[in-house]
Amino acid sequence: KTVCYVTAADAHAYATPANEALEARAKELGIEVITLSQNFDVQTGTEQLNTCIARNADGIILWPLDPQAYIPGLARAQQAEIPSILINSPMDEQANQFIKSFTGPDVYEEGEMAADSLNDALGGEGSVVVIAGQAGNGTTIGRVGGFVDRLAEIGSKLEVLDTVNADFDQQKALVVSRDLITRFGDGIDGVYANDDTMARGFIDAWKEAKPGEPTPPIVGINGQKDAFESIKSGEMYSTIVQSPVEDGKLAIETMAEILDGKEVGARLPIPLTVVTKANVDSVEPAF
Amino acid sequence: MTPIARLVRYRVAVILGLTLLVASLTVPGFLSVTTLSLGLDRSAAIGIIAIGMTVLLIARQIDLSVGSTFALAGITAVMLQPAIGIWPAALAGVLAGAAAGAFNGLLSVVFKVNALVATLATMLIFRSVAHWLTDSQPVPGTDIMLSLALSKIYFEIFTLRSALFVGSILLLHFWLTRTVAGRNLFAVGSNADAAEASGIAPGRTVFLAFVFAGTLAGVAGVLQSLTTNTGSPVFGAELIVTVIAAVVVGGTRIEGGRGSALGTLGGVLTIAALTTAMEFQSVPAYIQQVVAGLILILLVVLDRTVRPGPRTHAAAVASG
Amino acid sequence: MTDVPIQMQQDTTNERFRGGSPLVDLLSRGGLAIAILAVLIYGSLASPVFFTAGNFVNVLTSMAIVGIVVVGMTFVLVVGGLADLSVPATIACGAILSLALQPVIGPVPAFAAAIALAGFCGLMSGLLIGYIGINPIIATLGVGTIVLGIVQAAVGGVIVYGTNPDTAALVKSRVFGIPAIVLIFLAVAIVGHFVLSRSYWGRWTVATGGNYSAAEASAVPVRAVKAGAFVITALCSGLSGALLGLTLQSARPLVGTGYEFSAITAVVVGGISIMGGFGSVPRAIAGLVFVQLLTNVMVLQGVRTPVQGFVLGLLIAGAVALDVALRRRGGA
Amino acid sequence: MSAAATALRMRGISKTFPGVKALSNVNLTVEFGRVHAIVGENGAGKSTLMKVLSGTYLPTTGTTEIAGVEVRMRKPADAQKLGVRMVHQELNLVPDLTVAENVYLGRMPRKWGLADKAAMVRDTEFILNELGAAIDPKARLGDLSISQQQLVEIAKAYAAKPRIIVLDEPTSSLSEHETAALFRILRKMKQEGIAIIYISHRLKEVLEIADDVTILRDGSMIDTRPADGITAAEMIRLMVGREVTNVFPKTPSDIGAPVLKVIGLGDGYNFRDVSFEVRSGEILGLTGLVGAGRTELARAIFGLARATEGRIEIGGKAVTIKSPAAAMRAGIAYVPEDRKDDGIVPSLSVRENISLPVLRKLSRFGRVSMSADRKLADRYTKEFSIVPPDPERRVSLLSGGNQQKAVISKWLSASPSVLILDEPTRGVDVGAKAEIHRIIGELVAGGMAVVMISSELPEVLGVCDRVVVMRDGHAAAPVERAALSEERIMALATGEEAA
Ligand SMILES: Nc1ncnc2c1ncn2[C@@H]1O[C@H](COP(=O)(O)OP(=O)(O)OP(=O)(O)O)[C@@H](O)[C@H]1O
Ligand SMILES: Nc1ncnc2c1ncn2[C@@H]1O[C@H](COP(=O)(O)OP(=O)(O)OP(=O)(O)O)[C@@H](O)[C@H]1O
Ligand SMILES: [Mg+2]
Ligand SMILES: [Mg+2]
Repeated sequence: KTVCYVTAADAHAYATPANEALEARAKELGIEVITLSQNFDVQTGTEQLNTCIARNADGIILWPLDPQAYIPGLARAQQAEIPSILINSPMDEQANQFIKSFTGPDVYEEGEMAADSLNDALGGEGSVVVIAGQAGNGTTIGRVGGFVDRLAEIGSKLEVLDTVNADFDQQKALVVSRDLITRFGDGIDGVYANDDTMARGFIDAWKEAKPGEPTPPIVGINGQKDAFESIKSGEMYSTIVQSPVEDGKLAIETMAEILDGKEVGARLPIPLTVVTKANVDSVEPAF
Repeated sequence: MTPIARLVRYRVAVILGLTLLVASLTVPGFLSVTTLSLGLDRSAAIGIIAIGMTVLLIARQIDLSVGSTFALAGITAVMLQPAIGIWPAALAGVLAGAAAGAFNGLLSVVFKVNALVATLATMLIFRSVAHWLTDSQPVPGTDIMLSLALSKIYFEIFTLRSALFVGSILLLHFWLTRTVAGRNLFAVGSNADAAEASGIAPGRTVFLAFVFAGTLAGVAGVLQSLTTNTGSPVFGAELIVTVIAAVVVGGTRIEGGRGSALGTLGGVLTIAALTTAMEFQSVPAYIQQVVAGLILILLVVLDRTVRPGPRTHAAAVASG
Repeated sequence: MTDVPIQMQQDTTNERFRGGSPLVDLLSRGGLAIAILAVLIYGSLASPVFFTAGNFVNVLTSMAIVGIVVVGMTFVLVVGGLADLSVPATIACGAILSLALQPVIGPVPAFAAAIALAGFCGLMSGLLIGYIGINPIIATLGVGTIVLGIVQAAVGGVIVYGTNPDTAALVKSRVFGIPAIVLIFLAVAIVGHFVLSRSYWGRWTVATGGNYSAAEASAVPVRAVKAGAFVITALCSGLSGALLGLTLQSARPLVGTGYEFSAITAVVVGGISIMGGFGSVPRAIAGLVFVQLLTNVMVLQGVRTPVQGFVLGLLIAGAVALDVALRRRGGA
Repeated sequence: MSAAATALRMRGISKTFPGVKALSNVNLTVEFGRVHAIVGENGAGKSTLMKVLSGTYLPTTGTTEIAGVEVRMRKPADAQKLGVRMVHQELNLVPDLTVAENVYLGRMPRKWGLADKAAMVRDTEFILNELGAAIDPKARLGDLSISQQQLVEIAKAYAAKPRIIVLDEPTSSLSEHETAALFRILRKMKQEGIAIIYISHRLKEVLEIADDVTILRDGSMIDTRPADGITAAEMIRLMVGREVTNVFPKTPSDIGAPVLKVIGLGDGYNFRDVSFEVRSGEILGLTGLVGAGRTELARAIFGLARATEGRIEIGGKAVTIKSPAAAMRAGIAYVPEDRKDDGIVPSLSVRENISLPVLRKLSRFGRVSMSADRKLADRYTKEFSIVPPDPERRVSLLSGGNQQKAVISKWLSASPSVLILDEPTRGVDVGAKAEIHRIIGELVAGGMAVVMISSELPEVLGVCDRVVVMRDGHAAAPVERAALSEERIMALATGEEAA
C-alpha cells in the first residue's frame, strides 16, 4: 500500500523528526510513503493534494497549515475514494466530513496549557509579553488564540503588554526582545513564547541587557533539549513537551488501521506534558 | 538554421519533452490523463500570474509584488462575500489586483522608481495590508460548495482555472505576435527612447503592463481563494521565484524586448511536470530545489552561449 | 604644411556652464542626514527610553549582522549587478558550517572555512554573471536555491547546535561597552569604504557600473570586477552568517531569509541607484541607520508588525522617488 | 497646406538645462522644397534646437510655427502628427524588432485590426532599394551594423512622408557611396516640396546639398544665408568666430622602424587575411566603405574581439592579445568609434575617466594616489584645452568634441607606442577637429605610430602618410600619400581597381 504524506516541511526542527518517525514506522508496517513537503506554503500544499490523487495513493496524511484551504482537495480525494487524515494541526469543522481522523497535538490546547502554566508561575497577576510565531501561520494562531482565550476563561489578571511576531526565529526573537526589554524594562513579569527557540532569543536578550539579573518566568512550547537545560538552570519556567516522534507514529498507525478497514476515532491526541523544574528530570525532551 | 541552433531556440519544448519522457519511463503511472489534468490545474495559479509577468518582462519591467497582490485580491474576494455576494466580491478582488498593479505603475512611471525597487516596496506594503485587513488570520468564505464545483474536471482534462490559463496564454500569444499594440510592447521594452521618439507612449504602455500584471495576479488570487474557500494573508508568499523561473525558462529575457507566450506556457508546464515527477518519487523538497535551480541556470547559460546563427550582418543582408 | 592655426578659446568663465541649484544639491546630498535627525528628534520626544545608551547599543547590535551584508551589497549595486538574491543561502552557509565544522576542525578554522565556502558560492554567481553574462537576478536566484538545497541536504534539514560556548562568549563580549560584533561591523564598513572609494578596484567597480563597454575598452578587467562584487557580497554574508551562528549557537537552513531584502532596502534608501555607476558605503550605511532607527521607534511605540512593514514599504518607495526627483532637478 | 506658406518659423527659442544655457533667442525660418543646413561647432546647440522642433524638449521660451500655424509640441508624437520627422544624431531604433517594424514604428499599418506585416515588408523593401541599401526588411535590427542602422533610420523618416524632415548628421557613419544615394533621395524629396533641415560638420556636403545655411555659435544664431556665394572658409569663420586656414594640417615627422605588424589577421567573418605595418612617426590611414571591417579589425588588434587566424607583432616580437589589458601591456591603445557607448564613463569625472587605464600604475598597495591622479588630469586638460578646464566635472556634461579629447587623453596616459583611432573626428566640429589633428601630429612627431580609421576622404588624404583601403573584409596594399586621390581611394574601396 502507498500512502501520500503531505508534510509541513522537510527541513525543520519539529517536522523533520516527525517525518522520520512516520517513515520509519511505515516501513515496519510495510507501507510505502511518498513524502511531499509544502515548505510552509499553503498553496503548494493544496497543489500537492492533486499529486497524491494523480499518484493513486491508498491514503493521504495531510499536515494542514490552514483551517480551510485544503477542503476542495480533500473532497476530491474522497471522490477518488482515497481516505485522508490530518496530522499535527486541526482544520475547521467543515473539513470533518472529508477526513477520517485528526491525530496529533492540539496547538490551541498548547496555548491553553501555556496560559495555565504562566498564570501559576505569576500567581495570577502581572504583565506579560507574548513572542509569537509567523503572523497568519496556523500554529501561531492556535498557540496565541488558546493562550488568550484561556486567560479570559479562568479570569486571570495577567495583562498582555504586547504581542510581537518573531517568526519562530531565534535571531528575530533576539531583536524583538531587545526592543521589548528597552520598552518595558522591569515591567515584564512574564514571557510566553510560541516555541522554545524564541524563548531562547528572549533569554539571550535579557542576559545582554541585564547581566546577572534573574529572568522573569518564561513559558515556551516544544520541549527541546536546550529548553530543558534552561528550566534546570532556572532561566525558563516551563515548556510543553510535544513529541514529534509520537506525532508521526500515531498518524501512520492510524492510517494503517484505516487501510486495514478498521474504524478509527475522529480525534486521536498525542500526550502533551507541561515540564517545569518539578518534573524536568523525569521527562524525555522531545528533540 | 543549424540543428543546434534550432534545439536552442526551442529549448523549452526540448526540455519539457525530455522531462516527460524521463518521468514516464521512471515513474510508474505518470503518463495518464489524470496526471495531465491535475498537473495543469496545479500550474494554473502560477501560470496565470506568469502571463502578466511575461508582458512585464518584455516591457523591461518586473513585479516582485505579485505574490502579495495574489493574497490581497483573494482576501478582498472572500471578505466581501457576506456583504455583496460571491460574484461581485470576486470582481472586487480582481479590481483590487488591478489597483495594486496601477499603484506599481504609478510608482514606476510617474515617480520613476526602478521597477525592482518599487515592487519590492509594494510587496511589503500589500502584504502588510493583507495582514492588517485579516488580523493575520485566514478568512473563510461563505460557500464551500462553490469551491468543490470550481475544482471539477471537465472533459477529463480541464478545470475552470486551467482552461482559463491555457486560453489566456493562447490569446496572449496572438496578441504579442500579431497586434500593433503587442509589437509596440516589444519596442518599448527593447528601446523605450526610440519608441517614444516614434510616437509610442512608453509610460502609458508600461503603466498598462503593470495594471495587466496586477489584474492577472488578482484573477489568480481570486480563483485560488474561491477554490480553497479561504483568503489568507500568507498565500502566495513563495510563488514569485517559481513565476520568474517559469517565464525565464520559457525564453523571455529579463532585460526586456524578447519573449513569447508559448515559451511561458512551456516554462510553466516544464516546472509543473518536473515538480510532479519528483513528488511522485518522494524527492525531498531541498533536492527539488537544487534540480530546479540547475535547470534554470542551465537553460539561461545555453541561451547566452549558443546563439542561433552568426550574429553578424550577413544574416541581415538581403539574399540575391 | 602650415602649423595649426586654431587655438580653442579658454572660456573658463563661460556662463553657459553653471552648476545646478544649490538647494536641490544640498537636499540630495544631505536629505538622509536630515531624515535621520528627524527620526532621532521624534524618537526622543515620543519614547523616554529611545535616547538611551542601552537602546542605541541595541540598535547597533541588531544592525551589525545585516550591516555587514549591506557593505557587500553596495558593491553589487554600484557595479550594476542589480542585486544579490543568494544572500540567504550564503548566510546559511556561514552559520551552519561555522557551527557544524567546530567539532571537526576547531572553532577558528571552522569560522574561516565557513566564510571561504560562502565566498565560493559568490564565485559561482560571479562567474555566471561576469563571465557568461547571465542576468544577476536569475543567476543569484538559481545559485541561491542550489546552495540552500545542498546545505539543507548536508545537515539533513535540521538545526545545527554549537558545541563551543567560548566562541559565543567571544562574539558577545564588549569592548568599552560596545559589543564585539558591532566593532567587527565597523571594521568591515571602513575597509569596504576604503576599497570602494580609494582603491583602484573600487574605481574599476564604479566605472564598470557606469559604462560597461567603455570600462572594458579602457583595459578594466570588467568581468573580474563584476564577478568580484558578488564574491565580496558572499564573503560579507558568509561572515555575517558565521557571526550569527556563533551568537545564536544554533543555525537552521533558513536563518538568512529576508536579509537580502533588508540589505537592498538599506542601500536603496541610502540613495544608491540600482542602475549602478555611483554610490558609497557610508551612504548605504546611512540608509541602514535610518531604516533601523525608524523601525526601533515604531517598535518602542508598540506599532504592530504589519504596520511596520507598511511604513517600511512606503519609505523605500518614497525615498527612491524623492531621490529620483531631486536628481532630475539637480540635472545630474 | 498652401504652397506659399513658410514651412517652419521658430522665434526667440531659448532652452536652459540645469547648468547650461544651450540655446538663447534663436530664430529659424525654413521654406518648403528647400534644403536648409545648420552648421556650428560641437555644443553650439544644433541638436537641441532640433529636439525642440521634434517635441523632445519643451523650449524655455519661444514660439514655433509650422506652415503658418503656431503650434505647441509636448512630445514627439505631437510633432509627428504635424508632419515633422527627425533622424537623430544618436541612433534611435529598436534592436529587437525587425527592420520593417522599425520603419513603421508608431504607425504600423493595420489589416482587420492586426499589424499588416506583409505590407510593411513590401514597402520597406521598396524604400530601402531607393536608398540603395541591400538590407533584409525581416532581419532583426540589432544584427545590423551601425551604418546600416543609420540607413534604416533615414528610411524610417522618409517612409512617414513628412512635411518637414530633420537630418542630424545623417552621414557621420555613411560612406561617400551611401552619401551620394542619400543626396539623390534628398533632391527627390525637395522636388516633392518637403522642407529639409540638414545638420552636418562636413562642410563640403553642406555646400553640395544646401540651399540655405544657418550658423549657430554658443547657443545663439549668428546668421542665415543662401548657400550660393558662401564658402567653406566663410562658414568656418562664422562658426568659430575667427579665421581658419587649414582644417587638415599635416605636421612633418620622421618615420622610423615598423612598430606594429599585422600578418594575415582574420576573424573568419568580418575581416580576412589582413596584413599591414605601421612605423614609428607614421600615420597610417585605414579607410573603406561602410561595413568594410575596419572597426572589427581594430577591436581584434586591441583584444576586444577575437581573431581566429594570423598574428600580431610589436617591435618585431609576436604577441598574443586576448584582452585590452594585454594590448595595453603590448603598447597598443584604441580610441573607439562609438564615444557614447565605448568611450566615456558618464558618471565619472573627466579626471577619473582619464586615469582609468593606468589606475593600477597610480596605485600603491591597491590605493590610488590622488595627487598623481590629479596631476595626470590637469596635464591633459591643459594640453588639449578641454572646455571647461575643470577635471572634476562630470564627463557627460561636456560637448562631444571635448568628450573625445578626454577619451584620447585617457589613452595617452598609458603612453602607448601604437595608437589606433577609430573615426576620431566623427561628429566633431571643425575647431575641435583641427585640435585633434594637431594632437595626433604632435604624437607622431614624438615617435608614436598611429593608425587612423576614417571614412572622411579629405581627412584621410590630409592627415595620413600611407593609406590602407579595406573592402569586404580584405585589405589592399598600403598606398603612399603621394599616389593617392579621392578617386583612387573610391576605386579601391568599391572594387573598381583590384587591390
Ligand atoms: N539633456 C541635456 N542636459 C544638459 N545639457 C545638455 C543636454 N543636452 C545638451 N546639453 C548641452 O547643451 C549644449 C548644446 O548641445 P547640442 O547637443 O545641442 O550641441 P550640437 O550643436 O548638436 O553639438 P554636436 O555637434 O556635438 O552634436 C551643450 O553644451 C550640451 O552639453
Ligand atoms: N556587434 C556586431 N554585431 C553584428 N555584426 C557586427 C557587429 N560588429 C560588426 N558587425 C559586422 O561586421 C562587419 C564589419 O563591420 P565594422 O564595423 O568592422 O566595419 P567598418 O569598416 O568599421 O564600418 P563602419 O564602422 O563604417 O560601420 C559589418 O558587416 C558589420 O555589420
Ligand atoms: Mg548634435
Ligand atoms: Mg567602423
